[in-house]
Amino acid sequence: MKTYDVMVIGSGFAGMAAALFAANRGLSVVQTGATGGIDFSTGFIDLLAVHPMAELRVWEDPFAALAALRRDLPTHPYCRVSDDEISLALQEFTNFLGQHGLCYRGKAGKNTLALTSAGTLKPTYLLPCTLWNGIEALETKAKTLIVDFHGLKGLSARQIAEVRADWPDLKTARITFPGMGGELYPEHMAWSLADPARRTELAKIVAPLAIEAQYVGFPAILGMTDTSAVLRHMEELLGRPVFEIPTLPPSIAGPRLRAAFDRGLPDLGVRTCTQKLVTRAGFSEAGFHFTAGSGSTSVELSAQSAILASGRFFGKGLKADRHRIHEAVFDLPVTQPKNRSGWHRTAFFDPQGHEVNQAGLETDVALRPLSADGNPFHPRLHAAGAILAHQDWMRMKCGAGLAIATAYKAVASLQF
Amino acid sequence: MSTVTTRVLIIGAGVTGAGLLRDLALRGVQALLIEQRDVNSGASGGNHGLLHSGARYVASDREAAVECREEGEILRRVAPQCIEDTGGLFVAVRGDDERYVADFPSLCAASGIPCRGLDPGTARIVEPALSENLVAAFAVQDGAVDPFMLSLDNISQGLSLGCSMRRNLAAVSMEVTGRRITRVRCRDITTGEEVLIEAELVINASGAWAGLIAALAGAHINILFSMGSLIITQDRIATQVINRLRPPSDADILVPGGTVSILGTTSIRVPSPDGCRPSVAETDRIIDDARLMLPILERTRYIRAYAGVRPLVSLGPAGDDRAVSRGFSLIDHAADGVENFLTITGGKLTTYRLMAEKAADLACAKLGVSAPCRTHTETLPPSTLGKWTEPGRGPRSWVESRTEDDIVLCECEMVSRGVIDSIIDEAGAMRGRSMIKAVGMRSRVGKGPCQGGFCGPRVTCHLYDRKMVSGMQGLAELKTFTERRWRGFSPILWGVPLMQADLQEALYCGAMDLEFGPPPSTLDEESECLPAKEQP
Amino acid sequence: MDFFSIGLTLACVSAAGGALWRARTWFLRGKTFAQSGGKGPGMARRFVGGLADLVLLRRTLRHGPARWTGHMLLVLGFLPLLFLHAMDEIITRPLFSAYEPTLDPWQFLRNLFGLISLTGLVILALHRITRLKTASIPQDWALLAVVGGVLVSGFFLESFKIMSPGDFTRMTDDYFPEAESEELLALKTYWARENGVRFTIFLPTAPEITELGAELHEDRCAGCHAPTATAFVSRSMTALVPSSFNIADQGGTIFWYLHLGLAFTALGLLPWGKFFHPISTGANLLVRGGSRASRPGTSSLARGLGLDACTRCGQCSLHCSVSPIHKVLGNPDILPMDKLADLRLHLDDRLSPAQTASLVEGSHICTECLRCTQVCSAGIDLQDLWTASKKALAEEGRAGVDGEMRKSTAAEWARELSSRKLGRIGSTGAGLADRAESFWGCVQCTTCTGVCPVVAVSEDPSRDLDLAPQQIMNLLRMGLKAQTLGARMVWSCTTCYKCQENCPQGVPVADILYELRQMGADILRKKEGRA
Amino acid sequence: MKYAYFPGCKIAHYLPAHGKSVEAVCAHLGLELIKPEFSCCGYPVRQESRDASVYSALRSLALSARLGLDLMTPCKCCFGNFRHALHQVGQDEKLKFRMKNFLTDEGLDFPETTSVRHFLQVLDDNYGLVKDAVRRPHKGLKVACHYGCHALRPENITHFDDPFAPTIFERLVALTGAIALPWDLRLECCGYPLRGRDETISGLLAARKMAGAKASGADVLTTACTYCQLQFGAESGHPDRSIPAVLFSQILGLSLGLEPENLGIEPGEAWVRFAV
Repeated sequence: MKTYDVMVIGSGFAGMAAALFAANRGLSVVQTGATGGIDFSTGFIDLLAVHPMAELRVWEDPFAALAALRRDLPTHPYCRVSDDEISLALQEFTNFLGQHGLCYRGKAGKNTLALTSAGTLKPTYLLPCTLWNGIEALETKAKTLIVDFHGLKGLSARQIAEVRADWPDLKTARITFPGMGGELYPEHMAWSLADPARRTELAKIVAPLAIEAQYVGFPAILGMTDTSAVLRHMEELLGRPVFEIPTLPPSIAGPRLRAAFDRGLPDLGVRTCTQKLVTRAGFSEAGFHFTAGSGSTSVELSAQSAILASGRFFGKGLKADRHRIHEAVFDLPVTQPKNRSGWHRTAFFDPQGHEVNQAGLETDVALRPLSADGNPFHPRLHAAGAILAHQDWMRMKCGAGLAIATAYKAVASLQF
Repeated sequence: MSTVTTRVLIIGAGVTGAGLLRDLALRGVQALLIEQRDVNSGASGGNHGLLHSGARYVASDREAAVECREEGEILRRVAPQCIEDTGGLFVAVRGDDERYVADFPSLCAASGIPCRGLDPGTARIVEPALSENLVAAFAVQDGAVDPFMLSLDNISQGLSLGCSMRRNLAAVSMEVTGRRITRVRCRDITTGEEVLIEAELVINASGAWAGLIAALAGAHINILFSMGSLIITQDRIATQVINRLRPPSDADILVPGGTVSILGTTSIRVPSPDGCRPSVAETDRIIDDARLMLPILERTRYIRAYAGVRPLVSLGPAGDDRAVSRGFSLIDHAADGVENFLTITGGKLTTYRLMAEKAADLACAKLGVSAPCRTHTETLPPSTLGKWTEPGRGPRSWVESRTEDDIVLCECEMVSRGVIDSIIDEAGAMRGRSMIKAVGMRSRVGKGPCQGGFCGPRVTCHLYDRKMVSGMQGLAELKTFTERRWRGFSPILWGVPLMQADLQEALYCGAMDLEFGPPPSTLDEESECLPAKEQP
Repeated sequence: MDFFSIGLTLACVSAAGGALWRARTWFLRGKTFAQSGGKGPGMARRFVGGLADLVLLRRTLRHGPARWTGHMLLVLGFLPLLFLHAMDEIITRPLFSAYEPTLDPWQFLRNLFGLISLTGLVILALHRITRLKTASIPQDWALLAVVGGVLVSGFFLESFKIMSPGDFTRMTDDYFPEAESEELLALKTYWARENGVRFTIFLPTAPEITELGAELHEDRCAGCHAPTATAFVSRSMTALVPSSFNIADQGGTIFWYLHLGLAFTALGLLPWGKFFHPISTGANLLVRGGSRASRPGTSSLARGLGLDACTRCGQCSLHCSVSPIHKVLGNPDILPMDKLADLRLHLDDRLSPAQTASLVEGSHICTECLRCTQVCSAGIDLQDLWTASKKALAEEGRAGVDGEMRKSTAAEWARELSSRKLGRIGSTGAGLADRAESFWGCVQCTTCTGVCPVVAVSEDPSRDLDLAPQQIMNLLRMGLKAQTLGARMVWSCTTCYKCQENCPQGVPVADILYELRQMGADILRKKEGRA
Repeated sequence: MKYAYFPGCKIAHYLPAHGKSVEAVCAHLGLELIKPEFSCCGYPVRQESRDASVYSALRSLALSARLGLDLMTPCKCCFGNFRHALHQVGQDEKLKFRMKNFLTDEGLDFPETTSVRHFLQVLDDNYGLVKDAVRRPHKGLKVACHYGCHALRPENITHFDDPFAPTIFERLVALTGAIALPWDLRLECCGYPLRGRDETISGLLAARKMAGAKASGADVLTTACTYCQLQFGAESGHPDRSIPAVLFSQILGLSLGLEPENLGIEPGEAWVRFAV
């Protein structure tokens, strides 16, 4: 049986990044993971925007924020990666996405405030180019029309306009999506816009409403995998810059990323075993032996080293029963509050965030998970992404960035 | 500042106040019902929704047992729409008190409560979820009642007979001159407007808050607060009510509520009726205990927990001798020097009608009204107000008779936009601090597995589209709603619910940054103890 | 009018009339089907092929020697008997002036052909008993019985005639009236010894008397009577009757009636069921022109003929691709042989609603694999009949489970079914849809609907599909199965499994939709009185 | 190599070319195909009865088990249903018991050992063999691979290839010298299962896929499943077939140097000109 150089467990941002980085370095890679990872992403690549959480302090310069964070929180996973590594990681990652039709953009060394489906502004570092015109429109408070659709739940242009009282020239219109009725789902709308004729129909409806506007914003439905082409076409048809507003996950941001990796990773020689969760993990000095999936269809995989990027609870990297939190694959020790009473705070929106979100794996400098005795669990087992302890990606706005950076570091620290 | 005049003022729109409004209305007495928050936001909304057969009390409180039996029969007759006549089982497992088991049938007989013995095997065929360690089982006539529908139907008949009601109107002070309450000063908690109410007679039906209200008139009631927590399972684990066959204790009862089951309860002394919430520790205690009777409870998925506060009127100097029954307390405050002031509190959901009847009798005696009570004979007309609170009703009517392009906004419980619109239109101005919360209280929105995670933002969008909210208000109300759900959600977060919460925070904070921006309304925080009504 | 002419007349009338009626159905039944244009192979090739199939029974040969030999022997033996023996007055005598049934070669040949056909018949009977017992119905046995009866009774008739002293006396009275008593005695002696007539009186054995007998025989009888020994079967059968019995005369009479009676019955029954197959099947073989494939161009007459050509040989059902399904569901109409029979009845409007329902199920379970058409020894284009009838049934509004479910809206089904108990509440259920665990994982993300290609292409999902996948899952979670069963989403699911594969929480969405369809089928089966 | 060959029901009458080309290719590669008289795979009746479907599948599996051979089918639906049947009996002891009784009735043993392979898997198993056998590689034939749902999903039952990023089909196409283009809808459903049930949606699904394949710049859409081919091919009678659908066995056959007529390729099939 073939022994791979590295086994990547997980298919979220961290897992995909780890597989990509390892493959780019000429390593033979096998990857397992379930849907529910990358598929639920918002598409934003946050780096770091909030610190300290309790003060809800928002930083414009993520690297300044990183410096402060490294000073205040010595256990935070970001303390394991340098700014250079972060930059290189993000570059390599977004280059790959670019090659597969997903262009990303941001302000060098600065966070950008992006419009969310709720109308709130979210600080992030890199964002899909299809959103970029929206940033300009927002920053210049330009005359802008935001369109939404009958039957598309969870995105109200009117809400955005109400919440963005600071943007008086923001106008809204609710229209019927051509060729579809009743309840609409972003993915289906996006697929249907693969057909240029459908785009023309859409533009015909929007054009008369957009006469005043300098920019036109749509919910994120402009194409599935050929987004930039669809966007360009809509701009031609409407004669003005067009942008997308992300809808609530599961939005099409996830499937877009998934498609890019499903296409790109096999091309790089990565063997993927999607929907096969690791059911047994054995290891020796020599390396690892995994059983992925169960029953007659399970597969045996061996690898010299492994990167654990299996995410948190929704990603199935961590499991919680009524009493404890467990790590799903190796049952590694998980840093966590004494008992369940300590997991969550009494207020959902408590600015300090919930303790349970800081639970996770302790690692050494090479991101190797530690066993109870404080030594690395295995010399060639590394961890990356949300499963790491002492971080709250949701509140600190560091999800994708942390995942990609730690994946980069984990791959860089692989030794053979 | 406006002034309202009414013959009788009822404070507290729990099920007792609602029943009282109807009782008086049927006797031709005009009354006004005020409620500081919303219907059933007290213990009336924070209980099992169990229509007692009485069997639970056969050993501890025979009088209460008989009351339950009689009232149960009456309610089945006059308010069938609010009752699911599930029947019930009393079951004992290995290790339970065998003497109690042995005495049970004769005790039931003594209180005239029908009770049929089953062999454990049969019981487990009827209810497969029951434990293999079953040693005894008896069938009784328990049922499930929808307290929210019950209150709303009572109120709506009261209104139809010329009485009136105001929500979000809190009594803040009372002017007492010459042994009479002349005026009650109230504040609208939504608008802050002051309202003066002049009434011939004031009836305090504010349940756990009765002591605080009585104090406004200088009267004193010695009330102890006992908090009880309950948990809701995602599935209807049993078709019937399942009671633990032992002296009344914690985690004894599992009541089916449409498509879910409700497990409880506990009893903890708390200093005040406000600010209480179910805790992780209590939730675990309930499960650890009840799983002996129903092992599935260890594995099954839970939706949320909630708590209610029972008012226990202690045998203090104040008017115990006048108490009609140990089940509940009817107090004439003449003894405290206030002639036109009554308090009715304590009791059980099952006996709410009797409490209303007794209070109304006394009130009528004081008012010199001779009309007799009719609530035990007159059937309670079903109203549209309460119908969307019944689990499974939304989806059924949506599938069977939906209008074109009426889309579903709450996926878990399949509450459609049309239903939400009808609720918004009825709720009108009396929205409280959060329109979406008012909607949640009158429908299944936010009651399903997602606990508002997905339906919250969707309904909020709709409220903006309908111009019910503007500016940041919608977001603030969404956050208020979320915090309200969180109270019940946070104690059951392990396994899948934890994933659900993980996903919700990723949406709210990871994607929408809702931890920024307007804070949730805190007024709810300090004053509301109970989650929106949960039972069928 | 005597027995013979009455019997014959009746038989002929019934045969002729019935044959016409049968032929009529060929025209009527075929008409029900839509025509499908198309050209088959050329006329000439088809005729040759058809003839070859007919004469050499090529198709039957494909199923092994037994049935073929049986048929061949029966036909080779029976046809000569029919023409030369049964119809001797019309055919044999005019052709051969010297014809006498008691002269050779006729007497010998009659026995020979009789024996040949009897052998064939026995082979066929054995084959049916061993291979086709289960598939056989009374008329299969009836045909064997009647034909066998005719043959056997014929032999008995002859052997009794041989033994009959009565016949001997009648003959001598007619052709040797002037005989002296000792001459008669001599002749009797000779016939008793040489030709096996059984006299009750004592017969002398003196050589001079036998010589006289021989002379008299040569002189008086030999002209019309070959030695009965050449009737080798019948003569040897006389051994079956113990010499002590003197029942030859009565026996003769009985078997005369039996033999003719059976022959007339056979003739009369000719148009009835399988008795007709020598004709209908023959005709069909000719029309099919030797083709083993299914021809689109089949005309309605050819279809009518095909419907009528089944010999119930059972080969189609033995080889049917969906026989395992028949084994499980037990509906006889799943197998071709019975389906064809019921299809005929359906076309003649003689099926009860329940039977029709079974036929519809059978018709829809057929996978049109062509196998029955290839193995059919009657050369029936079953493939064409199946597809055509499936189409016709659909046009009558009998489009199978799917069609039935689509007749009512989701709402109507919900109302009809909500009264029933469609599975248990709680965590212990028969199927995935009943098991609460199936839905514990669901976090309401609606991914299943997001990836559904059916929802994606439908113009207005809530209108065209009633429910989206995640809505079905939610209804089932709440135990509202009745509300889901009629939803077109359930019936228009293309079973691509994207929902199940994409579900982050492992909810078996597609398997559950499958289960709902199976449940719908089950409900209909019960409703339509099928078990 | 020796396989029990399960053509499935539709080939004989509706798609003889598939059987012809698959058999020709296997013969050429020296893969011996044994042909017992199989019954239906049970896929069609799966809509109506679980037991009937599972039993149909098991009976055929039992037949190939008796021959001691793996079962090979060129149809994705047959493949999928065989895998499902095995999964079902693996999950449900009661079902397995019922099935065993049926089998015993017919004098068959429960197929404990037999494994099911799809034609593409068999080719992939013999990758080297095929590679060396290619004589006339295609020059510049651009194909869009259609994977076919029932083999691909659910992976934990069918165990065919990665359900989101499969590579087997492209790998094999590359062997023939043709170019497999990436396209968005390659894993989507052909819509055949809705034939005669919901023609509208069935047609829309097919049209959407063919349009997608066309847009990807492919010369042909290639299938490796009887049903899919029936849905996309000339046999479908589909009005707007924007791109020719070709059986992979034919594409491969040509590259092996087999004559078109031996692969059931009708004279004058337009796509062949791309192939040479």
